[in-house]
Amino acid sequence: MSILRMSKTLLKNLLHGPYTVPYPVKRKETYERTRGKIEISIDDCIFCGMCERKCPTGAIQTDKSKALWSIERLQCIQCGYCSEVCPKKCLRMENQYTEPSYGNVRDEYVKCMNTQSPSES
Amino acid sequence: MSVVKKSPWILHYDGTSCNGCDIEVLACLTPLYDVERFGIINTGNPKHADILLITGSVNEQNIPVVKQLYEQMPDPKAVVAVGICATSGGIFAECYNVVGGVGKVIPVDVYVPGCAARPESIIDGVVKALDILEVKRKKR
Amino acid sequence: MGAITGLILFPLAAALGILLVKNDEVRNMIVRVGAAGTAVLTLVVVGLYFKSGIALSFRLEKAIEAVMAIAETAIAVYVISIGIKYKKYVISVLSFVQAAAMLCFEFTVKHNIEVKHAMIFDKLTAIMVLVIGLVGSLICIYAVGYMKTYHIHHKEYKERKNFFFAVLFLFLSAMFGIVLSNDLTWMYFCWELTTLCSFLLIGYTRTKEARNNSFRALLINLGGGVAFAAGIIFIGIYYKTLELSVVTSMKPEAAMMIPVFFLSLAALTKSAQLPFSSWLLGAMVAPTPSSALLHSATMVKAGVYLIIRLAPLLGATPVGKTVTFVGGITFLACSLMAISQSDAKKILAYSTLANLGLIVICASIGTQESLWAAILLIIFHAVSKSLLFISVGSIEHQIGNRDVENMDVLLEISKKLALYMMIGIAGMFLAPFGMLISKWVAMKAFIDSNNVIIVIILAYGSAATLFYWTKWMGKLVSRANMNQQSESKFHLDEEIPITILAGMVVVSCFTFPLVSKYALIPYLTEVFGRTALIPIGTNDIKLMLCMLSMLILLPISFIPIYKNDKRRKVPVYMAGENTGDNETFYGAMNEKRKMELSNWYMEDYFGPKRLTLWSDVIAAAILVSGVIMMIGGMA
Amino acid sequence: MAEQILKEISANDLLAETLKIKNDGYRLVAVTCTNKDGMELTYSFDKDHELLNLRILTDTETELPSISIIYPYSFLYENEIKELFGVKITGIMPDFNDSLYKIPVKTPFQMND
Amino acid sequence: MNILILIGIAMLAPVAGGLLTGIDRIISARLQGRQGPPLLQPFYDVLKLCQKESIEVNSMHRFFVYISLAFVVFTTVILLSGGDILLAIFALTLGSVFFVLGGYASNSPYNTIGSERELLQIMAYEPMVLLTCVGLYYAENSFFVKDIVAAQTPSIVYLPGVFVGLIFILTFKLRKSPFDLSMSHHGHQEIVKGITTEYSGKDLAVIEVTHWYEVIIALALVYVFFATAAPMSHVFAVIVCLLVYFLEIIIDNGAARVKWQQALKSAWIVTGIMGTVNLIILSFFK
Amino acid sequence: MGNRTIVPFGPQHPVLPEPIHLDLVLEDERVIEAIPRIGYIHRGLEKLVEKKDYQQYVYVAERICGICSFMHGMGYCMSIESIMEVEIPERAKFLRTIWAELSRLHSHLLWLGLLADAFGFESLFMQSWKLREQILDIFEETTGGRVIFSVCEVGGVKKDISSETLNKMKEVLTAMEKELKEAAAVFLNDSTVKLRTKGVGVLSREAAFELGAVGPMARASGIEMDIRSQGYAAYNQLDFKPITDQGGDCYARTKVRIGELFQSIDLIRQCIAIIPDGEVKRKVTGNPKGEHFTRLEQPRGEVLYYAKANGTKFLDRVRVRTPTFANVPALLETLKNCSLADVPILILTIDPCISCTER
Repeated sequence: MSILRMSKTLLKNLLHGPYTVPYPVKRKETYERTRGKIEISIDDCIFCGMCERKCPTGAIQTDKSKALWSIERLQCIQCGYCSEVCPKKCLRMENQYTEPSYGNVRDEYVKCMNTQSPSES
Repeated sequence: MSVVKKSPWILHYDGTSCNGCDIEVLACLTPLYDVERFGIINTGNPKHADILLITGSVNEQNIPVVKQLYEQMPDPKAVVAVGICATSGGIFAECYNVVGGVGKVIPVDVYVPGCAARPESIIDGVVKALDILEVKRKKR
Repeated sequence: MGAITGLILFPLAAALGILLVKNDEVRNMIVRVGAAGTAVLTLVVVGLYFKSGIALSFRLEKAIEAVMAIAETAIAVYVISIGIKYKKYVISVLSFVQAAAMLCFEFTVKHNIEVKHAMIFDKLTAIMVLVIGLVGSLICIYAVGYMKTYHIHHKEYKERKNFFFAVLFLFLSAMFGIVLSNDLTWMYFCWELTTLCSFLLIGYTRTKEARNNSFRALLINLGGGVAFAAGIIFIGIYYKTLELSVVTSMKPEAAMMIPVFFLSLAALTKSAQLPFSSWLLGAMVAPTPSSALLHSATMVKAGVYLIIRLAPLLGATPVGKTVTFVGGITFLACSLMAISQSDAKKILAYSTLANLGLIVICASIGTQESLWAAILLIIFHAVSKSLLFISVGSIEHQIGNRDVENMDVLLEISKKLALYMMIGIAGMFLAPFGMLISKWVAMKAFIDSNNVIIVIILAYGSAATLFYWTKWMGKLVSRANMNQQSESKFHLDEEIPITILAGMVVVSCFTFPLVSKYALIPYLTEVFGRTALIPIGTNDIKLMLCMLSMLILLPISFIPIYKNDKRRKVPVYMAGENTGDNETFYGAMNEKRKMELSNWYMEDYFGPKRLTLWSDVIAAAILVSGVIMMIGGMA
Repeated sequence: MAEQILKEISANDLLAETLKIKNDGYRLVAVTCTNKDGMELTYSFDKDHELLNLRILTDTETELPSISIIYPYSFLYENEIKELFGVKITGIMPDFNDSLYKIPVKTPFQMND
Repeated sequence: MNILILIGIAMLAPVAGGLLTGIDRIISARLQGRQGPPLLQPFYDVLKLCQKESIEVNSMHRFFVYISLAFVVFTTVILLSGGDILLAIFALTLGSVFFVLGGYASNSPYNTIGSERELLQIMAYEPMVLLTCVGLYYAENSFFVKDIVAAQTPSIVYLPGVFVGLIFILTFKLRKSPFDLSMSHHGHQEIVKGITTEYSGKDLAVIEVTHWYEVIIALALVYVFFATAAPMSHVFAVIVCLLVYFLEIIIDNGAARVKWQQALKSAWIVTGIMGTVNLIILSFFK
Repeated sequence: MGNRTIVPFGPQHPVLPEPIHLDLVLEDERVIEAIPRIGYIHRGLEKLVEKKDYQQYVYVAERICGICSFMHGMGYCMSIESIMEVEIPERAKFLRTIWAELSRLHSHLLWLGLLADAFGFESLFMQSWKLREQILDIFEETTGGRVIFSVCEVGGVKKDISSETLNKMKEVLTAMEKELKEAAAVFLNDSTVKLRTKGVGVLSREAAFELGAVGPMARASGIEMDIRSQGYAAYNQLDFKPITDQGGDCYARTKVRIGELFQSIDLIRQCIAIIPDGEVKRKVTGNPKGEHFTRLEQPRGEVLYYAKANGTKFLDRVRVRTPTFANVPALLETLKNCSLADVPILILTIDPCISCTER
């Protein structure tokens, strides 16, 4: 008979104090490789459409005529394939993930002369 | 005083998820993330739940189940679609047996992106759903 | 005096009348009138003699005894002949032995013994008479309605209604005889008469099972009769008396133990205590009114009645201890076995056995407190159990069988019947109701008399009791979500007695302090010669009554809420596979599958297969060790 | 890696071959169906990590016996193939009658789009 | 004045019970290495439930939990006001029976199985509860709590075995693992939420509050073992109660849920050995 | 019979992380009959191969299941590599092995947690998952994802692990081993746990073979069957012997899986000790043509990949036979005559991955 085998571990935990990360207050550190969301340096983009073709879910749209690169955030599976195939290496995997939302999120990036402006619709 | 926001109870249903989001939902309960800090309890029973977390998209056989679970939850209630499959069908959107996002079957309040959705994301999503609960409560 | 004689003779006359009348309607009328008359007579008798009691001696004693001797011989001849006819020779032998012994005794020794009071009517008798008269007459009226439907449902049995009712009334008469008699030979005669009635009623349907069971009942009860006869003869020879009141006032010396042991043995067989209990379970094949009357409310109480009478001689004596433990093992084993039953009448039978066991314990411990509990148990048990039995009888007619599992439809069929059934069940074990009050006092009595083992048996047995009653009740309430209602009528002859009995269950709980004050305390004071105290504090009684009122008021207070209820009704939880009607779900083969819910029976743990043998062996061992202790006490 | 052993047999020999293999102490690993240029069923067996494949070329018209009498646990594979590919496999125990997955389209792997 | 005290008991008991439940949840979380909810979380839960819609499967099954609550409150009041302990236990049993009937009344699969298990649990722990009362009566010659706590020597001196048995079955009463068969506070059970599956909103809140009362009742039973006429003993009794509660939390977190067979067997065997031996020894000295 | 209870169990049920349905026929609590129904997760992703090219399909393969995600990606890549006759770099083989064994660690820890949860031992569940988080941290650090890695590709792996990280990994594992021993002692020695696992769901060696059980399920019944002993990836260079047990009950399965936890840690150590330097991927050009059966050992058991290619970038057919699929008949066998309380334990004991099974 060995009952309460767990108690040693339990008391150890009790003395150690919680292992919990107080999340909204303090974030757990991310790693360099952490895949969060795809960001684009729109200025470098040449709108070749490689990312659009390779994206397994079809989350990315490019429009060469309008100089528009857009991504459906709710379709992106963070596989990073687009950033791998990007010939200009202008797509980059950020550490921070996309925030939850109340509806569809489509981030559009338009290559302007000097500025980039993400707008949400 | 409204306490709806202080004790959200969760019902988790796995649509056609690949388990990735499922285990992340479960990971939220574990010591590292411990959502019980916010009073969140994973009840597993629609009649006790305030928030329905759905992971994975919905397929033919799941439609009545999801509808029924939603139906059996007492008001005010909110639906959180966790993971890309649940929000849009994701990589499986083109499969013959996948209807698409959960939104096609029941009204979804919060979309949590990610493949798989990170526990932090899920917590954020639930917190967002709390505001919706509060609004719905006032409407009643 | 006339009234008391009337009490015995009136049912007898009714029985004769019924036997002779062939017309159904007329006979039913006679039954009703006879039952009502019996009830009225009972009340009259109790009203007349309750206060002071009365002891009777008959001038025509010799003549009465001659009639009895003839009747006794006739019975013996009948029993011996059927024993031979059906090749149950043991029965013939037993019957012959006891008849011969008694006749011998009567013609030799008895002449020298003078019986002063052949009958005594005291407060205990009053209670017993009330129970027999009121419950008995209600059951007789119920039987009118029941038997009508019974023969519609069971065409395969030959209709012998006049015989059935006649035996019922004969039985009532005999039962009155038992509780009124002070002369042991008279009591013995009535005792044998009840055995015969029981035998005849169990065999009513004349099926093979019924015949076998009736013979088993006869065999065991005849065995008890032999013991009774032996006890009487012993007392007659050694103590030169035949009066029960004289016997019980003697000292419990070692030699006295022998007749007491024989009488107790007779009582144990009649009350179906453990090694002898199989007959009562078999008796459930009889039509329900006879189960209600004979096998729960009255006849089996004759045994415990005798033990209560003998209580001053039991107590801490070896025989007393033996009887106590036999009762204890019966209570425990039968409570446990009842869990594994799903046939309603079987549950009731086991529960009856268990409760008789409890009464036997209380009576044989023989303190004032325990006797108080024993007598109250008799009252409450008779009322509640007969209510349950006749309700089950009606339910059987409504739903076609008497499996508890099927009683969930009762709410749809008849809300009233379900309610009465619940009152009956509540009466059997729930807190403010009668049985529990008595159990409480019994427990206190056991502790005060330092019977730890019995206390522990009581604790386990009550827990088991709680289990099987509650799950039955659960079945009764489980279809509350069904709104459709098909009110099927049940016979007025059935409904009236059920309603009255249900009322009696509730009323008896409110009035038990009165019963205690005016009947029990004086009786116990008289028996023990010192003032008895009511074992429950008045404060507690108030709280109890408070609980009872809570129970009664609560449903009423909910009615207004029901009216303007705007709650959303949703289907029950079926893991997401509900088809919407609360009855079915989408099964594995993609079809609608009916959900079924059943109670637990835990056959492997509490089944009679597992427990009967062991408990019988233990009970027999207790009896044997009792004999050894007794002999040891003499030596 | 182990060699790929592939043995082509006719539908009629299936039960006999399977029985032989079973008696040799093999276990069924998988039943695979491919639908390009005609139906192609492959039964894979294993013994001591040795993979043995039996191949049957068939079509949706031909009835094929179920091997669930030899390998009872083949019923899942066969039900699946029957439902998704429309191969007529007869005598599966138990037969789910094309409702193992309850899909909205009939035999999705057989559609030519 | 008297009435005021009774009302006070009825009001304060759930507050204390709720706080204890809150402490329980925090300690449980800490034992598991988690931070745990705020102390007042049980109150938030109940208040939230009151603000929620109460859906139901039929109009009857809710009725039983209210009766159940009424009797549990009744029990608490009797116990804490020094009344008859046996009567209190009977009232408590009545409350439990109604709770079980509520489960049956829904006619829902998991509720019914939960009821069945709850009933089994009652059957498992009832003998020990009764023997506890009997033991106290043996020791102090009274069923009245006020007499028992006014004794010169604490009852624990006479009843160590009974006390151990009581601690064992309190695990049932507090709905703690390994004996939380019928309804568990932990999320994942094979019978969903057991007997409470079909309750929602206010009805569920009532069940929660009932449980708070039951916690107090359970600890009150522990309390009477230690309290005596000496004032300091009451402080000591409170400390013991808290320790027992802590022990129960440890047991809860340190054991798997057992099956009904083992629950019934172990409870009856422990009752049989601890209670019986203790009582028999006591009866020799009487 | 008579007193039967028929209730639905699942698809939505708190003890089931994934939807599966059982019609349970009970007597008291004893299960007389359990009829399963699946199809709640069936997506039809094998057909997706017609729409995604063979390199994109790696991402689909990884999402067959989120628990053995890496193994699915690896198995798929291995079968394509075999068809294309690509020999991947040595270091990539070792990295794949390390990740595979880490996956096994995480999967078994997850399973242990769920098992604890199924028998109502919440703190043990928390403890197991707490340990598992450390593995997830390693995943995130080395691949960037906590559950879905996206590191495998046809021709090798996408990311290398630096030697500092490997050393850190070793330290983490050593520290974890100690804590793991403590938790394992509870699983294997605690009497309440034993009450729930010992003698529950016994599957004899013969029955396990007859029902085609694979993986730990078969190994716990005494069948020494482990595809790793065939030496795919880097396993041929490691010291490896399958862990078996003769018990055949839930306890034996727990024991086997706990044994494999320590074995995995050991295998990773071995890998780290002898991992060669060099490239981690080989450039793959052209399209595959041919067919291949590939088998490897997932945490749940043997998995079989079949790929058939026709020389275009879209494959003809990809077929995955997952271990759970093979273990379902064994599950149904063990469910007979168990107790209702055992149902979740028995379902978990095959370590089900319905999402793999139905694809």
